[in-house]
Amino acid sequence: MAYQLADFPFLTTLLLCCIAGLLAILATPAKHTQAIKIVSAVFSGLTLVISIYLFIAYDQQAGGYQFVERVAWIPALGIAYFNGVDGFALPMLLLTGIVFFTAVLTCWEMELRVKEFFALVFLLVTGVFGLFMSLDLFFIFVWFDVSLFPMYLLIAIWGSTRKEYGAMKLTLYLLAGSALILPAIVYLVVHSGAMTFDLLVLMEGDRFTPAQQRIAFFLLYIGFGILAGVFPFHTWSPVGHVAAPTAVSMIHAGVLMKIGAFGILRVGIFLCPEGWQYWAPLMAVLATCGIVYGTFVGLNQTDLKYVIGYSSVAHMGIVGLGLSTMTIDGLNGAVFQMFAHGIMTALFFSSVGYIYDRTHTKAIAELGGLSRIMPRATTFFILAALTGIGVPCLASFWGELVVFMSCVRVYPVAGALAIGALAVGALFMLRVVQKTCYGPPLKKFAGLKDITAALAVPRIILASVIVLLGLFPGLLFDMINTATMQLIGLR
Amino acid sequence: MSILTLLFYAIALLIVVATAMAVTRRNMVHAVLYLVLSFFGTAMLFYLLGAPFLAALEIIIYAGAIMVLFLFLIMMIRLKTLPGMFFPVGQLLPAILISAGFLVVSSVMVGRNPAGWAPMPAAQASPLAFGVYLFQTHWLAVEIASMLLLVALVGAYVLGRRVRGPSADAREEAP
Amino acid sequence: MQPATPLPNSLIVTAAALLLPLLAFGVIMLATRSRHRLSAAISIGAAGLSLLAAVYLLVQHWQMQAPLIFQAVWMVSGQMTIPIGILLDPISLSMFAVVAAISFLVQVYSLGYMAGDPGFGCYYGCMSLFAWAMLTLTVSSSLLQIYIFWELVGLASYLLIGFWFDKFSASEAGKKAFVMTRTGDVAFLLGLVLLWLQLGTLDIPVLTNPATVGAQLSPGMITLTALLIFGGIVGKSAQFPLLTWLPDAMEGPTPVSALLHSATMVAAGVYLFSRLFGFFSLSPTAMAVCLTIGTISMLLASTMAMVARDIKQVWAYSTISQLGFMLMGLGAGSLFAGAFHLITHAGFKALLFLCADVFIHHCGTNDMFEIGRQGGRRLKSAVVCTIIGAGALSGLPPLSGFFSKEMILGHLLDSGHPVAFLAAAVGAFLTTYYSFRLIFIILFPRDSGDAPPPESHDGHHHAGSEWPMTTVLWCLAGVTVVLGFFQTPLHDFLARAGTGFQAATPAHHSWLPVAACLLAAVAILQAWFEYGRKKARQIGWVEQIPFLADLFGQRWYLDRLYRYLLDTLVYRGVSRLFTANDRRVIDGALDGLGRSTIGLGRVIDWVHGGMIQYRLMIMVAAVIGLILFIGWGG
Amino acid sequence: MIVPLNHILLLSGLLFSLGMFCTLARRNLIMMLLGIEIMLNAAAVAFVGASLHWQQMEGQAIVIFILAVAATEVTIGLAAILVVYRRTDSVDPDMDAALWEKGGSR
Repeated sequence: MAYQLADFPFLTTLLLCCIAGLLAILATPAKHTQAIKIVSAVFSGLTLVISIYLFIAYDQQAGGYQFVERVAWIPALGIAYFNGVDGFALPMLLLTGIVFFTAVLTCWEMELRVKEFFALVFLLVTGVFGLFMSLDLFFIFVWFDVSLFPMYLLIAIWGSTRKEYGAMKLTLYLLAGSALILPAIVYLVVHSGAMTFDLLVLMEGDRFTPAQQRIAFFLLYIGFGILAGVFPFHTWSPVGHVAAPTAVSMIHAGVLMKIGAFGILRVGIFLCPEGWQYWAPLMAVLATCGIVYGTFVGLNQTDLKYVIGYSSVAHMGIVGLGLSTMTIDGLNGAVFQMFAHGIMTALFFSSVGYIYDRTHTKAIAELGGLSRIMPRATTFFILAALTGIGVPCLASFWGELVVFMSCVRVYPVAGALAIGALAVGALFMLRVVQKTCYGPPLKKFAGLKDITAALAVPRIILASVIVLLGLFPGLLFDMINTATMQLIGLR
Repeated sequence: MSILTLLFYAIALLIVVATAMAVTRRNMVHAVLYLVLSFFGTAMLFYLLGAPFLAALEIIIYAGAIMVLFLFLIMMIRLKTLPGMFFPVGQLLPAILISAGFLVVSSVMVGRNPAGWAPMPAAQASPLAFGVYLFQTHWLAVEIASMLLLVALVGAYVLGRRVRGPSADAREEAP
Repeated sequence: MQPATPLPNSLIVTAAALLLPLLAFGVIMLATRSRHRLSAAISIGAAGLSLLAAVYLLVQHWQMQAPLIFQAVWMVSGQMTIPIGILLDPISLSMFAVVAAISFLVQVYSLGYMAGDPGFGCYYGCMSLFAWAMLTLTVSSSLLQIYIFWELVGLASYLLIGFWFDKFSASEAGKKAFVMTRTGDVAFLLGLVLLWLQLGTLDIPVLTNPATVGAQLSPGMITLTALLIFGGIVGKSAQFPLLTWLPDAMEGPTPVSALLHSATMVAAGVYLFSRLFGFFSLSPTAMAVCLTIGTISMLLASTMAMVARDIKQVWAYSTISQLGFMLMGLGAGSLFAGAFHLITHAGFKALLFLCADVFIHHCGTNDMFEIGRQGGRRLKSAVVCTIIGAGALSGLPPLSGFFSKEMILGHLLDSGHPVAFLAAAVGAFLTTYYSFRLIFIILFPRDSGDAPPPESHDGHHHAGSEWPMTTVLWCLAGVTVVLGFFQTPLHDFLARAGTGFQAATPAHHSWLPVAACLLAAVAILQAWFEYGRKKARQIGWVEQIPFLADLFGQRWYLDRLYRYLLDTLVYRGVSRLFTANDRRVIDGALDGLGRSTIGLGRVIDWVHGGMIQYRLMIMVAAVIGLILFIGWGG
Repeated sequence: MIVPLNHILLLSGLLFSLGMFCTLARRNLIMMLLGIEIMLNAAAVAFVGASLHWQQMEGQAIVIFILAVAATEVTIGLAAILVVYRRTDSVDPDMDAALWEKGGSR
């Protein structure tokens, strides 16, 4: 596939922004917490600005890979520092930028080990950005692991409920995933007939026999799928989300879970289309299970964050369903849903985080009447819940709609079940909203303050993105469409 | 069957019986004494097999020095309660099995060597010849062995020294 | 689509009429939420301008020959193009005008009703959202667009029903309304997607064109999709079996109920049916189902209304039954009868609810007996308006309901569904009976005498001024009185709806109006006999049969059944099963994996550590193995 | 003519097994050490027999070193047992870590 090298290495600049932020945080003395927060905000803001610029500057008419940078690293093994973005990667970069910036702003009031916290978050995000922009299998794997391992510390040190358990569970799961991905990548490279990790070279021609593709795709699907919360490998997700601190939950549910789906797309579907075709029914079944299952299990949860964790399982199920349809619309919807879910769940976790900070409880039974006490904070919460239900004019509606439309065509039963889960999904979200926000205001929460303007900023950003995309889904769909058309057209 | 052969079997029987008795005694002093008997038998065996110098060393070092060291220790520590003789069956059984297994395996392996079944002629290595041979061929090894013994001496001293620490004192005072 | 000549002007007006409420919603929610008067002014201004636009459009296009369509591509994804647009034809125009008028009037009315409420600004914001969603729904050009705004209507009603969310019952009712209508919407969405897959488009003119649809779809598929879409209508219009949310929705502010019941939420369902009438009429099965569901709902709701004591509940049940009536009309094959009844019903039902609100406002209670005792009859304008509204509801000439009801009855008679006709007659009888039962209870209170004077005003919202409320009442009453006489012009207008409209006017049964009037008179007499006359004990005949009273009072136990099903099947059944599966099986398996790893580690640790002799044993065993290996192997 | 080498080796094997049994099965550190001595002795017997068999003095020289190693091992071993005994009041090899900790400073 032809590409043109970029005049200016924007992508590397984006990565360098993260690394520079990390170094700047490390250079700042730990006691100046305010300075550390400002530095973090500035650098994360820079990444946001760059990712927005990239999104706008991408030439949608031309399509393909743009802003490409390539430096050979280990020529003998065919490993190169090879970055480039297309219509799949750009929304993800933008999502990461938004969630990263807002997550940093969300923990403006944090006090415990601020320096280490932000340093680890920057490290994590570096890996995420790297993965989304990399076109080299080796680097994809490296970035994948870079983004995983800070997670353990972030949860185990700054977390809450059963944090050690959650952190350990999450880490083990994800490492198990990475243990499947590496053999798959090596397998592909070894059988490619060309000693290279270059994704674009590997994509050319029919390098792999269908049998090889099936093996590799299965490994990649399970390996990345664990991170994407594919049923039945999802149980780390609620536990991990509950244990994680707010900002980490936001990044984790908002971005890290997308890495999983993106990995399936970028490595699995790009390299093994035949394997994709072979396993697509399985993907559809697991995704449908995830949707139905996440929704029903979420109904019975008593912890606010568990509820969101299970809703994430259901929503990522929709993404998986979209990927399994093997149609342009399905892929479009899946990627859109990835973006929408990232923003929505970030808003969700930041609102819940605020509620938890103030009330010191996440137990649904102990909450109530918050709408009277903190109307602004709960407005964000309710907005996120409505997005989760799939109310039109809010972002995730479009993703769900397009996925369902393509799914009913390919897998009518799965589509019908997934649509049916919508009704239960409404019950499940509204139940939580009712129990926490509505009802008479409780005396024990009477003195609590509503969200301040400074803390509202990240939530407002997230909420406006949700509404903007809800009203003008074309902004994102046009971008994704360029990549899907090329991918499906190629086959 | 010569007299030497008969002597060999008699000595072998003595060694085996004495060792077996030593291994199975509850009282450690008895065990040591049976072992001394076994070592005397071994010394005789060495003489029979043409190593008179080694026979002497066996008595001096094994039966004399080492066994006496054991006796010293046994008397020194004055156990209040003698530990159980053997382990429970759970451990005794594997131990017996492994020992018996070793016996069987080694016997079979030994038996597989046809050259070993021919009776050997008697011979004698005189202490002089042995000494010359040892110091000509293995002088370095002998020096190293002496260094080893020196290290053992120092090590034993260091280990056996009473630790002069607060906790050790406390333990001594309040038994 | 080729834009027709007069389009640009109409388009701008329509777009403005649609966007103004959205703008109002945005401005109120973002900026002026805490400034009550300003918010109300913005919202009412937007609604008023929309109304003006609607009137302008109606006048402009009164003589329209072909529907006007404007469509723009909103989103493209692969082979899928999602358009958004405006479809102006007689059906949408008339509904547009009705919605704009009712929402304007209700908003004006709310000025008095909601005055002093802390959420005043927010209330007007939600009202604007509601108006926007419903207005856009009426002029939507594609089914998908209808679905989108259909959901938004549901959202707005969720917010408004649960407006006083301090009360548990209010938030519960909001949730119930949303979830139950959502259940129907699942079917709707499924039908819509199927339809899209078959046709490749969801434009309403295509869907309602029998030639194209019949050519591209098999009859079975038409029936299937029609039934699925009808599922959405059942949910939205609170028809059997999804009817129990509507009575609960009374927990919201009463003007919201007025809006919800007359022109927006529940009307959306029937509107959708009339919108897709051409499509539905292709499937006789769907029409028969529609007729059956309408009949069942009508009868069920009427019986429930006969024993209700809550004045709002009575009107809520009557809404269900009237919607069932409309569906019967539509199912019998007459678009005009259904649509006409929808329009007249919008007027008089809003009137009835607002009157009920005046009573509640003054007496501080929802119980009609209590209202009577507290001297509800002294509220002259409310009483007169209620009588007008109830008269229309009962189909008394010359009020609007008389004409529309008589149309439907006529069609039922013509269409050869004698059972349905009889049921409709019974329903009409019951309707008249319970309406006048309510009126007589309020007019002739028993064991009162020393009721506190109505001036005491101990209702909880008394800060507002009275004039907006009474003005609105009289406006609506006026509409109710005169609307019936516009039957013929309206019919001519709607007849121009083009495709899918069956212009067949029913054969005039001259005896039918007389019979209907007689039936109503009998019902009134019975109500009078039981509740009105001096010696009446005010216990209806139904209440004297405990079984029936219980059955009707408990809403035929539908609510209980749903609650039971929800609790046992969803919460205790599937959800708990899945949760247990998650904890025990999946997590258990993985934790077991973890534990067995640790156990294996222990075993290896035991081999490597612990007592010296174990290590020795292992070592010796290994040596023996080594000997064997070398001895035999080598 | 005395005996075949194999008879000596069998004797040695028997002795070794007895020593091994003593080491593995006795619940007493001292006796374990004793068992090791028996095994070393068994090895010495085998070497002497082999020396006779091949008419080489190499085997006898090895026995000298075995003696040296045995002496060393016994010295250090007994000293160590003494330390263990002082810490734990026991010569039972079946000690858990807690018993060791009781002794305090290490």
